[in-house]
Amino acid sequence: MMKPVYIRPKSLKRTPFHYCPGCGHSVAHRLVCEVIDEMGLQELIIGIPPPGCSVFAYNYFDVDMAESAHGRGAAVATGIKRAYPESVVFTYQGDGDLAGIGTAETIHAANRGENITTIFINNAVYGMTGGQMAPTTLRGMKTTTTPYGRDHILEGHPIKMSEILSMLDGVAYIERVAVNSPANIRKAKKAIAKAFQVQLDGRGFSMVEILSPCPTNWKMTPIKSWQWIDEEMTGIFPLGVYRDVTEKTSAD
Amino acid sequence: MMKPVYIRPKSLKRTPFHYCPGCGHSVAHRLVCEVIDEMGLQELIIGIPPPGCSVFAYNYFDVDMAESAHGRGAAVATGIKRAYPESVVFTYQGDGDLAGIGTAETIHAANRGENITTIFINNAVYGMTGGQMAPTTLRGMKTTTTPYGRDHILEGHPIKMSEILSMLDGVAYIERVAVNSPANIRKAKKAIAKAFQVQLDGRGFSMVEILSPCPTNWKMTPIKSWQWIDEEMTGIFPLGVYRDVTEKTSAD
Amino acid sequence: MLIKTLVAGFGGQGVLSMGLNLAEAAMLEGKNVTYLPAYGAEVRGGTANCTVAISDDEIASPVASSPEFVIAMNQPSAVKFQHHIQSGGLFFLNSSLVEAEIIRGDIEIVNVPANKIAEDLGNPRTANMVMLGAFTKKSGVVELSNVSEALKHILSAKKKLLDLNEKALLAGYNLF
Amino acid sequence: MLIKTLVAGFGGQGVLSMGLNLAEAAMLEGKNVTYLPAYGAEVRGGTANCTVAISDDEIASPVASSPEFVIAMNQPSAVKFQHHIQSGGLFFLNSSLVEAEIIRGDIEIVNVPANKIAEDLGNPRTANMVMLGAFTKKSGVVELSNVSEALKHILSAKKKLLDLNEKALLAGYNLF
Amino acid sequence: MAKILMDGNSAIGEAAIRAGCQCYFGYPITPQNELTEYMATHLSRRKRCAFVQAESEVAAINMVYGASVAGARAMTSSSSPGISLKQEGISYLAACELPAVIVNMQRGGPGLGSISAAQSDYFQATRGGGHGDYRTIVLGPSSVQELADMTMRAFDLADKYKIPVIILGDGVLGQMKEPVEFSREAPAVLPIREGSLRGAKGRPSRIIKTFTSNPSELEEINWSLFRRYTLIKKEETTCESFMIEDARLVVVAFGIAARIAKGAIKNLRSEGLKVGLFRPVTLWPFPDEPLKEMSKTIKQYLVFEMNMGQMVEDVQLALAGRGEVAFYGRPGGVIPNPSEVARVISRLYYQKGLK
Amino acid sequence: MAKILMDGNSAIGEAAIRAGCQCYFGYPITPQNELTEYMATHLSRRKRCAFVQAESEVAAINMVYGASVAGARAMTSSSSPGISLKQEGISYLAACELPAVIVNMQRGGPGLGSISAAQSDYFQATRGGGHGDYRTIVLGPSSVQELADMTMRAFDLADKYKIPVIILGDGVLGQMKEPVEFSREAPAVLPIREGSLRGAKGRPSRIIKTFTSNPSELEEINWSLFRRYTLIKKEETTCESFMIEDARLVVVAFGIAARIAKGAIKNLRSEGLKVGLFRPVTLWPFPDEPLKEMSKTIKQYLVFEMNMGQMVEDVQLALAGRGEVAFYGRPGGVIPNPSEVARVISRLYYQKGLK
Amino acid sequence: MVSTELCKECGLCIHFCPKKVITQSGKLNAAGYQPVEFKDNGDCTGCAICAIVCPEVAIEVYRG
Amino acid sequence: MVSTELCKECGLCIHFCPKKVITQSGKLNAAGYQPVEFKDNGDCTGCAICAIVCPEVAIEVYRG
Ligand SMILES: Cc1ncc(C[n+]2csc(CCOP(=O)(O)OP(=O)(O)O)c2C)c(N)n1
Ligand SMILES: Cc1ncc(C[n+]2csc(CCOP(=O)(O)OP(=O)(O)O)c2C)c(N)n1
Ligand code: SF4
Ligand code: SF4
Ligand code: SF4
Ligand code: SF4
Ligand code: SF4
Ligand code: SF4
Ligand SMILES: [Mg+2]
Ligand SMILES: [Mg+2]
Repeated sequence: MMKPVYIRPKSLKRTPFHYCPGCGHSVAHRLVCEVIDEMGLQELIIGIPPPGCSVFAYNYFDVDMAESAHGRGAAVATGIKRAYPESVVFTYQGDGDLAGIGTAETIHAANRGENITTIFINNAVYGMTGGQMAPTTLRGMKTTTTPYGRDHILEGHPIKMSEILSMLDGVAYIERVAVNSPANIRKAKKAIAKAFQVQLDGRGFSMVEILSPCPTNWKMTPIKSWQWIDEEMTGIFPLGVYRDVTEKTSAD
Repeated sequence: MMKPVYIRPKSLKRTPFHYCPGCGHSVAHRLVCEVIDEMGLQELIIGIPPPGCSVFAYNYFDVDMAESAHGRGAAVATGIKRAYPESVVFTYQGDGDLAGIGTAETIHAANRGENITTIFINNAVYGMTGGQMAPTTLRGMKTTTTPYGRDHILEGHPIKMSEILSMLDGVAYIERVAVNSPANIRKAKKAIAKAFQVQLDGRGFSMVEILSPCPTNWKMTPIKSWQWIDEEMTGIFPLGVYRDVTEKTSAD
Repeated sequence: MLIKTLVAGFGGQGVLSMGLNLAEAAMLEGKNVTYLPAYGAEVRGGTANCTVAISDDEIASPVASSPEFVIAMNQPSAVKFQHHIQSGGLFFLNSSLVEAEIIRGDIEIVNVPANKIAEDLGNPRTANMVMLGAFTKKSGVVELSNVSEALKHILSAKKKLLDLNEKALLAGYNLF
Repeated sequence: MLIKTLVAGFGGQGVLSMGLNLAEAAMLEGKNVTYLPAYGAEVRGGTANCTVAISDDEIASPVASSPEFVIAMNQPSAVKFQHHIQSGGLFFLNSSLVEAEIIRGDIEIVNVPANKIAEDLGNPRTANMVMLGAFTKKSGVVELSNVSEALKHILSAKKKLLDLNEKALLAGYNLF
Repeated sequence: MAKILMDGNSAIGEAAIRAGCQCYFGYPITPQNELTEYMATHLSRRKRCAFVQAESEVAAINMVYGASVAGARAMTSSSSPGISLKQEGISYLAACELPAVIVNMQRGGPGLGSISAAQSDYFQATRGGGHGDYRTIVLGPSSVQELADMTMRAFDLADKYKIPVIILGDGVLGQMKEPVEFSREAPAVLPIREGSLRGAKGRPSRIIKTFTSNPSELEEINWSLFRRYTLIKKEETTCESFMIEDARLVVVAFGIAARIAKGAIKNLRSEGLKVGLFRPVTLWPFPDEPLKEMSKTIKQYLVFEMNMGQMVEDVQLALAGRGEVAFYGRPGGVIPNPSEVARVISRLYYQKGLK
Repeated sequence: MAKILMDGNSAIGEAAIRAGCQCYFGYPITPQNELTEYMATHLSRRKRCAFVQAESEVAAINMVYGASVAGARAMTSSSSPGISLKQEGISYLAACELPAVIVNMQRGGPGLGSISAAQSDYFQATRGGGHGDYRTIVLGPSSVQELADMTMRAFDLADKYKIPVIILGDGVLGQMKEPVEFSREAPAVLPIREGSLRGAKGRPSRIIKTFTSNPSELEEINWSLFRRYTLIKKEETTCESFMIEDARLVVVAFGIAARIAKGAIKNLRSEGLKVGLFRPVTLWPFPDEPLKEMSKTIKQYLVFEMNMGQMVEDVQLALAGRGEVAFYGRPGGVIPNPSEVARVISRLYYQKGLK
Repeated sequence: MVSTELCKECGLCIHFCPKKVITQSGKLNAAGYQPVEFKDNGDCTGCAICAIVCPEVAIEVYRG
Repeated sequence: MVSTELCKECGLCIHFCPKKVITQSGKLNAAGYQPVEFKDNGDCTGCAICAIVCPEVAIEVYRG
């Protein structure tokens, strides 16, 4: 008899993804679904997808989901969790969404220690709208709104949300991972599981920042884009645990 | 002949303040005016007062001033400075304004390294609207919206803007001072002068956070409120220089 | 019958609770009543005031542009509001603090040395109750019994203060 | 005269630049023209398409619900758009990639083995120009000279590519 | 139950709690702070309830959205500038068919304006200040008692039609105290709406969304909203008339202005002028049928608003030329007194030769 | 100058630069990204000019406010949901009498909706989606050429009347390319508005503000705004008529819908139907006088909008019962073709016995 | 030295004056506050601490 | 093992497979991509690395 080594997670609908070939959103979706299955959360969880490439996430996750206004995921999740504390609530947000327009909502939800989990997809661009600069865009990187390369004097610096949010007392757990290699993907999954566990334990705000390839807007092949994360992104956005109130040490 | 040791600054109009007795806004106004006079900025500077107790700041500062929408001072200042880089631009903002509704605007202006100066009045409450909880309200503190004392589990933790903003690469200078004693008032003035100098030198975003008494909403006498800053506030909001790119060391 | 009363003074003088007390008393009498504090809430300091309208009929507007009665607890209020009173109206002055000359001849002035009496009673903070007592007697707009009933309700959380305030109320009432 | 042409295919096949080239050519002829890309911009992958309307008169709508001409560069487009063509219209198929059976009898089908020809010319990426050449000849909607003039303008920044594309254009044009 | 002397803002808070409001999300702004503070005191520690002072009005309305997604009765409140910031969120609520109660205690002027009472947000409330085709039910209270009653009605309407309901009050109503009586006790068990998201236990997973890449699909959603709006118009339109039977001139006013106008009209009646009052209680749906009916006999109208002329358009639309419409407006936060309004009415009355 | 084939969004950008626009502040949203990107490419490194991709639409409109405070010609753009977020800022601009140009490339539906073209923000634009009594000038372009021309006009009007001007376009206009010609060259020296804040050198210091604790003062400000609005109405109302001389039925439509209607009307004319088109070009001020005039001879109107019925109210207000108004609407982002519209027109034409 | 109209009776100058030469005047000003007074007993050093702490800028210090 | 309809030709499985047992199939699927193929030459260890990296969840791995 054939023993399954890897099969499609149950909470991932059988719909083909609309994402571009090699896109990190697809991997992130699958990982979240695997964790949902393994932790038995499918009937408990409510997800908040954002405007962004992942706007149709509800077509893939077979769990209760509600669209949110751009950047307001953390506020919407706050509303759900306060109204129904027994639920498990996660937001799924892009970097434009979370670190741009949603800066205030994210910071204050974290500061209040809202007992929610945020899956934060950092792909250094606004994917859905066609590759504009994101708050996380690297210096010198060309995007459709930084055609001359992001000049930090005029256009600012890449913003490091995991580092900033880790300063807030309401935050229980923050880790930055990447979905660009088998090893990193495994670590990412562990981080997601940990983040949900932190929520189940009522410890406060948890977030997993996922460095995620966007081959289309980076104008790279999928393989090159996966490599580029190691070559360029992790230098600015180092991987690791930024805050973990469940551990004595906060080292990786 | 009588030699003046202390006289009213020229850029401070002769209108009596509408602030409550012992209010820190009054002191902060005067200090900014003294610096404007001493640095010769009166004909160069544009100020942005907020909705808040200091909404009428334009009645006191004898310089060009424009009202801003609540929380948007940094965005308005960005607009002015980008349109007219020769000007010296400062925002004057309360803690509800800057650390609450204006979180995103403040963080992103700082991150872009906008060459503006922010005078940030932290009085741990929403003064103008009658003493509601501010993002900076201390744990356990009673306000009209935390009648049982701020409970960090439900209502979050006091947020430390100087610490957070100091993590951003666009920031040139941030210091936290207090206006609650002759010595601290002198230091506060120095910090304000330094912040404007940083702007004149084109170094980027500068901010002075001023711990400022609000006797009315703290329900204390003026003297008690000035003492309370040393007794309670500075423990949570330690005074000192948080970032200074003009110095090799960043110690106070 | 529609009677509007404006109460004005410094922030700390208890003018709002005076107005509230009056309004509650009228409510106890089954009257229609509105109570409107002036909410210069976004600006501090200076004077506070409130308007109480009492009527057998529905009350159109809680705002008083020309009140029948005005109580001025301090000098600036006396100066400011003397022009608002309806012709023939009563002007209650806290004569302990008000020195202004009143220039209108078509209104009746009632001097009440509220602070002085309150101090004599041993608690200067009850000047407002002294004034309310005097107002109750002179205006006749509500019954004294209802005013004290209302006072009991308002001070239900601070029973200790009740006696002091009742005493001041009576002292004011018995002035005339 | 109002002629609408819809060009459809995979994202990378250059269908948008084909449409743009056609539109510019029409503009050079002094015609009224609109070019409208389908902007499913918030969703990636799948097909791209655009509509070009050319007219002597003002153009009411840049959208084509029943275009006179349709160019299908790939199989999904051929399947999807065959039902949109106006009765009597021309259906240009990239026969190198399209295998679908066309079930409508009231339209004329023009098979252009665009990829094949482009590969034969040594550059598979110019299949779109082969198709545009064939379209220019068969549709008669614009002059070949204007199409190449427009091509020059479009490729003004990438002169190196011009020759290749011109060659492909001609190859398509000379197919019929 | 005995009457209590209560300010309008607090009365809304108490009424909301009694209507089963489970979640309140607010942000301070004058003249509605008493409501936020009432909820901080009375809702924040209530069992299974939640009070959050949000970081902004934008956050507050999106928290309401979240709570409504989870099926709770939820509320927010603000005043004019803060309501402007909620427009995107209100549009999302309407689009996703999520009930919510939104209180706007209007203040004067555009911009930061004044903190006095005004009626300048009528257009914004009744025409959808947010983007897209949508409507919200808009209630126009004119006393503290009505604030209490309408708050309860607002929660019921919101749930019944899955629609956001706006209570369009003003600074005076919020600040003034009047005797008030509450018609219900707080429910023992908080109502949770059917069809909400509570985790997909024992049922297929649910999606709440509006986005689509297919305009026809969205068109169908819009039409279905529209059909619901038509139903609401038919079922829920409310208005009040006063002394219109023999009136030769009718004043049309809502909210606090209607109350002032009523006082003016009483005085004028005692002088023999045949004037009446028509007061829309639901501002959307606007009661145009009764006005149409009235226009058969009454030809002269005066619209009085504390703004520069907004509801007057709805009156004109309802009358469609079948009556003459004059306008008297006071913008910016000025609250005219009944005798000023009476002067305007009587001037018009004589000008038009109605005597 | 030769014509260039250009998409509407880019054409606005180029026209703005030629109108002396010094500052652009934007935030990405479909279907207007090409404008933001055009400015990133062509304005960001231009001498004395500034381009900032703001962190949000709220920030962008407040940056515009700042630049306008400093006297620069400033612009922002967005699409429906983003425009909702700008409502508070627009209200402040209007209140402080600050010129600004705001582009709304409308998309479908409330909420997140669709990214297709729609006209659902007409109410929001013409009635002031923000709080308080204020108006903005609203222009309704229907071709890429008009987008370019109106952008220049918008900057001129904004400065002339110290008022925010909204260009109410839609997704199709923004995305489509058409030949376009620019009537001006970019100015050598950028215009700086008189009376702006540039530091109080050699003059008393200036204040720009709206807040006041005195409602009468605010009322006076509101009245003075109102007088300016009346002047704008008188001076700047623009409209276009097509074949209305002998028409028995007139279609009223704006923007892209007007263009589609015109095509339909041409076809119907060739079939002998006497139909014409009336197209408001300024949506506020709405051209009601020409409609009133027209109603003397033409009694049947059909309003066609890509929404559920918004401008139709302005038509009804203008006609005030002097004509019959039918409505045809397509909400949510559906763009009907001229023949569908023609069918609706001809059905009405025959129903009403106009043949 | 002290502007009685500006003073709001906060008492900070009294509190901080190292020489304790400032006191309550006991009189009322137009705003209803009791402004402070300067006891000119020669102890004043002109250190201006009073002016530095005075929120109302009610104090100007001159040395003669 | 590989769902040809889901595969988007990204090549990541080919790149990461330690045994290099996955190749391009050269055929087109309905979406216009050329899905990969599994060369069943016995080298596959069932390590599932291909499945872990496949963004499309186009690969399921069974060991038998
Ligand atoms: C209020 C508002 N502004 C703008 C948009 C347009 N918009 C949709 S998604 C998006 C950003 C997408 O970037 P990101 O959050 O990084 O997600 P990604 O697509 O990269 O995954 C924007 C600007 C919107 N829908 N709503
Ligand atoms: C959009 C908006 N929301 C709310 C308000 C009301 N408001 C005015 S000032 C203020 C906060 C004041 O607190 P803070 O910024 O700390 O200043 P302070 O008065 O304490 O100096 C608020 C909430 C407003 N004017 N605009
Ligand atoms: S644009 Fe980028 S983020 Fe969006 S689906 Fe494509 S690869 Fe993924
Ligand atoms: S309320 Fe507080 S901050 Fe405001 S003026 Fe009074 S003391 Fe100062
Ligand atoms: S100058 Fe110094 S010593 Fe003199 S009164 Fe002031 S604080 Fe006292
Ligand atoms: S510090 Fe200034 S305001 Fe305070 S008591 Fe002294 S003089 Fe008066
Ligand atoms: S299971 Fe491992 S060895 Fe087998 S094909 Fe996949 S990656 Fe290669
Ligand atoms: S990783 Fe998946 S999608 Fe990519 S080529 Fe392999 S099977 Fe296809
Ligand atoms: Mg992104
Ligand atoms: Mg404060």
